[in-house]
Amino acid sequence: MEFALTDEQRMLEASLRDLLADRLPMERRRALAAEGRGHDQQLWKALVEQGITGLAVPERHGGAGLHVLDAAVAAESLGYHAVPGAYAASLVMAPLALQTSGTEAQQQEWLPRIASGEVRIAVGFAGGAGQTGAAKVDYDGKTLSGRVQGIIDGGGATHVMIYLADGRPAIVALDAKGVKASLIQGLDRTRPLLDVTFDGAAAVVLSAANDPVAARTRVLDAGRVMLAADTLGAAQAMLDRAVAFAKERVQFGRVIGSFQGVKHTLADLATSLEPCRALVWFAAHAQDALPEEARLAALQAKAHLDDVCREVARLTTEVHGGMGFTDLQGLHFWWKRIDTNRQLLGTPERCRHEAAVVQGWVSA
Amino acid sequence: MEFALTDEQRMLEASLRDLLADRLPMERRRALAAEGRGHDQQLWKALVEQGITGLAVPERHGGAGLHVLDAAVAAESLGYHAVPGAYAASLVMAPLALQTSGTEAQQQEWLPRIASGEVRIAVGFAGGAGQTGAAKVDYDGKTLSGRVQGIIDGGGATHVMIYLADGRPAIVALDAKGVKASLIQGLDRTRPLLDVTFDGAAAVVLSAANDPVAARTRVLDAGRVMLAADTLGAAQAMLDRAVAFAKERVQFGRVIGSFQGVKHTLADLATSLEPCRALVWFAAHAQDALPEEARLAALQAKAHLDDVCREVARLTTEVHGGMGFTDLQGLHFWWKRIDTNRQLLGTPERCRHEAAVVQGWVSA
Amino acid sequence: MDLSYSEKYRTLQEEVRAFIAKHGHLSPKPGGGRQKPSPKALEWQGLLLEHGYFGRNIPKQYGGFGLPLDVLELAVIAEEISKANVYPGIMNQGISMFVPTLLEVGTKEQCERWIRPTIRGEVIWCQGYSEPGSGSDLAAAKTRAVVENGQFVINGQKIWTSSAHYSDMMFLLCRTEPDKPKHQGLSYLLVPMKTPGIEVRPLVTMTGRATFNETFFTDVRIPVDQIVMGRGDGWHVANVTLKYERLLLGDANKLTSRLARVRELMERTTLDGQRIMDIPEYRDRLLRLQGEVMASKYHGMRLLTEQARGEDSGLKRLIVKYNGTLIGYRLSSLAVDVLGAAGLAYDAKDEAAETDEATAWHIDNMYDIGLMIGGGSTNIQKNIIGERGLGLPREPKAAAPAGG
Amino acid sequence: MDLSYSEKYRTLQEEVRAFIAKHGHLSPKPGGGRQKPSPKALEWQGLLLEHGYFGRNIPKQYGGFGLPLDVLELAVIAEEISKANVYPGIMNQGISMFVPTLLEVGTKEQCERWIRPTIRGEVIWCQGYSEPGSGSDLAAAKTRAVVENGQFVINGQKIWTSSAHYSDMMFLLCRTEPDKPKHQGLSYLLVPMKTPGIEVRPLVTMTGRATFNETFFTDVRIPVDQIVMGRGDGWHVANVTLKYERLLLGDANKLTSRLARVRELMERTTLDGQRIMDIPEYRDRLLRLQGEVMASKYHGMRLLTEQARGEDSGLKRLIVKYNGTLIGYRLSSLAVDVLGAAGLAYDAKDEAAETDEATAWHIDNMYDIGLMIGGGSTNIQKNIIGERGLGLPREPKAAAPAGG
Repeated sequence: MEFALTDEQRMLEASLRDLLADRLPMERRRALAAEGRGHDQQLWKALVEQGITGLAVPERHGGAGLHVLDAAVAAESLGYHAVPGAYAASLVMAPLALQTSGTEAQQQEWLPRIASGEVRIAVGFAGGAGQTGAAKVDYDGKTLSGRVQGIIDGGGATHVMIYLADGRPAIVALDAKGVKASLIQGLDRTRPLLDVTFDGAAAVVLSAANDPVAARTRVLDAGRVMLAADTLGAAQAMLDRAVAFAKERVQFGRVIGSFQGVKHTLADLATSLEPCRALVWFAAHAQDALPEEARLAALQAKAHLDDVCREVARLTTEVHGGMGFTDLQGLHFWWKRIDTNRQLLGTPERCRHEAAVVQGWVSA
Repeated sequence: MEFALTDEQRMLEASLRDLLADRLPMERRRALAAEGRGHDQQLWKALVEQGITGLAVPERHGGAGLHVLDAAVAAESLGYHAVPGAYAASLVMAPLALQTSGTEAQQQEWLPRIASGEVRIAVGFAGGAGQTGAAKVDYDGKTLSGRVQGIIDGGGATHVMIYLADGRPAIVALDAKGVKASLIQGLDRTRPLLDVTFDGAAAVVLSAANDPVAARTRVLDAGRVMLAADTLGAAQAMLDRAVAFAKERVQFGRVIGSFQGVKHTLADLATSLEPCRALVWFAAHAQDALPEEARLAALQAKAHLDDVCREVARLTTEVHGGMGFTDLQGLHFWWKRIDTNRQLLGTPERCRHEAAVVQGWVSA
Repeated sequence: MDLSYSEKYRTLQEEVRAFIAKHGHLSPKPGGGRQKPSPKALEWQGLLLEHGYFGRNIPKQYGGFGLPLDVLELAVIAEEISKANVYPGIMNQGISMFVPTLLEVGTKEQCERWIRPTIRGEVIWCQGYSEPGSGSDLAAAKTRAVVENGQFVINGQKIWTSSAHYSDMMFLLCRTEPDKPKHQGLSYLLVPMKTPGIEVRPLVTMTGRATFNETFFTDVRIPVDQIVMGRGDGWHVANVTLKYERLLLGDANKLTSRLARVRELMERTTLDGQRIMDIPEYRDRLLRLQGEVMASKYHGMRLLTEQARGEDSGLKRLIVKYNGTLIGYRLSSLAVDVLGAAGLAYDAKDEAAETDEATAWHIDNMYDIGLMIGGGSTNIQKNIIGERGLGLPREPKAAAPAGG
Repeated sequence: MDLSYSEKYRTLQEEVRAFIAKHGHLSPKPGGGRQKPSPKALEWQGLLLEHGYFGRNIPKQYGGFGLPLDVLELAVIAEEISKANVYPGIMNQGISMFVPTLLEVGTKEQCERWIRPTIRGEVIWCQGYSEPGSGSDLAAAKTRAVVENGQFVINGQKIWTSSAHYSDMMFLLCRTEPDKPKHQGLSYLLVPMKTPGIEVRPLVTMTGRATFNETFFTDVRIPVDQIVMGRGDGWHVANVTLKYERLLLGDANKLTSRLARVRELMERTTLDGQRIMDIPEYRDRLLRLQGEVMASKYHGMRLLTEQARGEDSGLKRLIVKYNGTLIGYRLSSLAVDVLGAAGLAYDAKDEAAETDEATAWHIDNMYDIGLMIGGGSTNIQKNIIGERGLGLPREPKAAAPAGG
């Protein structure tokens, strides 16, 4: 019984955090957010070198062949540093989709290019993922028509993968004919979403899954765990900053962290946030190792993290006083990241309802 | 525009509180709770003299002919003093039921005896009130058979009024043949509920209402407002005591109310509790004066008060430390009263759902 | 309990309606945030003042309408203006905070000089209280003014000066008596913003917009008589001003209309083909908030009645802002969740910020965080509620010296 | 991450199962609250000790099993005992707090004298810490002991002595050096409860049951060597004891099984003919709590792993009790609401308290309030989390003298 990260996972985390602390000071993050492209070639190259792009790609396709838990460890670090750019969809969901729904030839074609960082696939859903917005495409056997909003990892995407209503994913190149893609300048300017209208766009459909809906569910749940892990990292960053601020800031002749008003607020947040890490770890582990618990854990992790971390985001901002509300501290990058993750792949309300269905507490 | 109590209402409140402060010291309340009969003839006599039994009875039947708001003002005071004995059902719901569903002769028969304090009618529902437990009776045109739990104001009751499934209330004497009534020793030993099994018991049915279901709803809503007002009084009593305690109790060389941990808790409770009073007043006023707003206001008042005051009950007990957990302080009488009110005539979950239906937000 | 208006107020109601029917077309569009009043707004302001729908209780000699305070009249006027969706008049810190401060502690000369142009919108004021090092601890202000040749010479920095970039004047809290104890060393000066040595830099907030500023003072010179009350009285004057800030009611009308907007949003937004209002987990959140909003609304009516009677509402008044801000935040959070993924599009920079529904809700949601922080943090508000409202003792004085 | 047990633990698992298969019929019924162990319980306790399923890590010379600490072994044993629903052994303040305290700071003679009978259930201890005037401020204890003729003479009053009415001994924190500063004037004495001058009065709680007591001391005389460590060391010893109290994990298993019980209750209870599980507003509350319980459960597994490795869990450990108590309260509150009006029947006095479902849930719900208060109030727990867990500075010392 070892409920803990392995040494390898700790090393992955440490090296990733070192890299990000070095390459992504606040000014750089702010500049990238101002650009709003959600992609930085220099940072991307560094992440490729770190092996992030190949984490979820099998070794035989040029990746590291790691598990969802490894990917979650990386996601938490990316959230902790509010990293601009693609991850959950392009580097976890898309490779998993190829493995669960692609033929060997399709995997051979796409996975090595994902691992090398050459191809970045944004992922969207034509319904069923618990998101608002346009979500309808028709596939005529060759081409795709329709519109999907809220496509994740739009920044720097070369392709888009859309899950059809029947559970099969279709891949379309963003520079293909019949594709009109808008990078949405959103609340979180470090990770823009895509809004794509298809008008007879050539698509590659992955049809190798025996049960395409179940395969889609696996990808959705893996995505939920990644968002939960990212939110965890972001909330932890905010809490760490608030604690540090409370130890330095003096008001009324005292360090503000010595006031129970501030101290108890931070204690409450730490009390609700710390157990979240174990929930995220378990949910990630379950995706690979405990199929019977995987669904419930992913849904509850997404729902619980979204709710706990929204409170962390609000109250850590409040602890910073006026400075928390300015752009100067940059706290808002994390605030917006947490809020954005919440709206993707199902809000807490939606995830909890699905958790009830999964457990047979209520019929769908 | 006067959103305030009238001078008469203030006087009613003041004299009632004076009386109760005088007649109901903690030892007396404790003794009555130990007896568990939910009725004290001496206290009842004093309340009759004060005119409480006739508040909701029209003047022509020997009462004061006052409105639901007056009754709510009295309910708040009774809750503030955690008064053992009948009120919401016997002195507000039953007289209202007689007025809305009884013939002139029936009113003439019953109302004066309610006003004089001679008759005390406990009220229960054969379904539709949002309560758990047995709630089914058959009426064969003359007699009642079946069982109803959770009948309110069981203490000292002479009769019981059961609302049939069709919305008509039926009155049965508790000493009649075919009636097996158990006074339930409950969480709140000052106001026991009744559990009654009927086996061909003679019943008087009130059939004069054009729309019996609507008439029942009015009675139910008036009952909800009374419970909300009672809960408000009880929570206010707990908060007042916690504030007083926090000003006196010394720990770590300081009055505990000077610690932000305690001060902010009490400030939070006051902030959520104080606006509740206006909501209760409005809901009570609406029952008579604003029929279009009456339903929503009653349901929201019940739900909101139940939720806010449960937190007040928990945290004011905590502020008292260990003493709050003992019987010595007697705080628990209010705690139990608030929890009991919550379970009667619909919990917050049930009331809010009905509020959604009433507003057409969702179909029943 | 009587929720109808008496004859007197119904007459006023009719008057206001007639005024709006006749002049309403001259009104600028309501809303639009903080900016220098347009010529159209100034003209409309003149009309309001002339009819007593603005400055109704300010003495005539200072440009007001000179009637005694009657909060129900004010409520009737506000209600009609809100219903007709016309511009309620210019609202800024000069009008809501500085003018009542002058009326309470200013000299007759100061009142004569400043009130009329301020309420007419011709002179715009900004507030110079907070400093980077003293957000909630205002009395720790470090910006200094020393007297040289019959002038105050000011050096230092203020933050959160919301309208500084287009203001004509600032009321400034600064340290003039450095040798005196913390609270006795401050003065309340009136500073023309065009004075050489003042630099205003925009302060971008988390919304991405620059609605606030930092203001820097380098050897800024003003005459020594540009002061309210005397030297060392600054803390007293500032507290008079803050009292009026806290008296600004958390607006229950705003919560009611916000609730209605969320409800409407839930009725027309769909999630996987289902109306969000039909999803019980969302609906329950709305219903919980409806309970809160109703309680706040009726509480506001209760306060209005007490105010009309000249009663001191004490605790009841102190809780309003804190309570209202939190409910407002929870409402905007629900709206943000209802909008969901499709509502994440956000562009606060251009016109869209005013017209795009999603952006507007997100701005509101973040601004609500700012409101919890601004005007005394939540912790300070809870202290005030606990101490002034419930009579709990203050925190014992810290041994360490003041400052910081 | 590997959630399976290795060979060593699977072997132990098999052993425990075999033990239960063979001896399980001798076990008393688990639960039953605080009472003096029955002969059956004492016999079972002996069996557990003999097999090392109790006192596993206590030295053999003191009556234990003498194995080095391995928390996974303890977890395996606890798990099997819980699954089989047999009695886990006697648990009281003597065993969980006093024994580890003696092992850490007691003399060899004290260990030899007290540990064996204590863990065998033959000597029952109660804790004499809290006083009516000092609930959370334990160091302010006023109960005094003065030395006269080679004896301590004790006068004063203790409260919350949970098992005092059937205890043999008390570990007592009292003031022996009144001239020394607050924290240095205390001693930790061992007092036989049969000593003349001790009066135990039951303390009825809000549940209506007398599970606690007040204990009064009037000229109670004990030998001066009945002391752990020296005079004036009482605060240190008491803190060792409190450390072990805080180490008692908020039991995540308890939350998991409580969640399951509420779920089952919701599936069979109806409201106006509808299954409560089918009413979304209730179901959503259960789902929210499920998220909390899952996080707590996996957090507990993480802690167990760290403990097995001998790592210092710091903050992660400090939050467990506060977090678990609040979730437990919310679960019992939901159960109370599901039971609703029909569940208001309550009789805590007789046997029904153990067997009646509604009464049991109400007692749990009230007891959860007591748990939040007991063992250091919520405020103190938050201070500890903030100060020891997050490194925030302590409250500045009050100017006023200690005491109270």
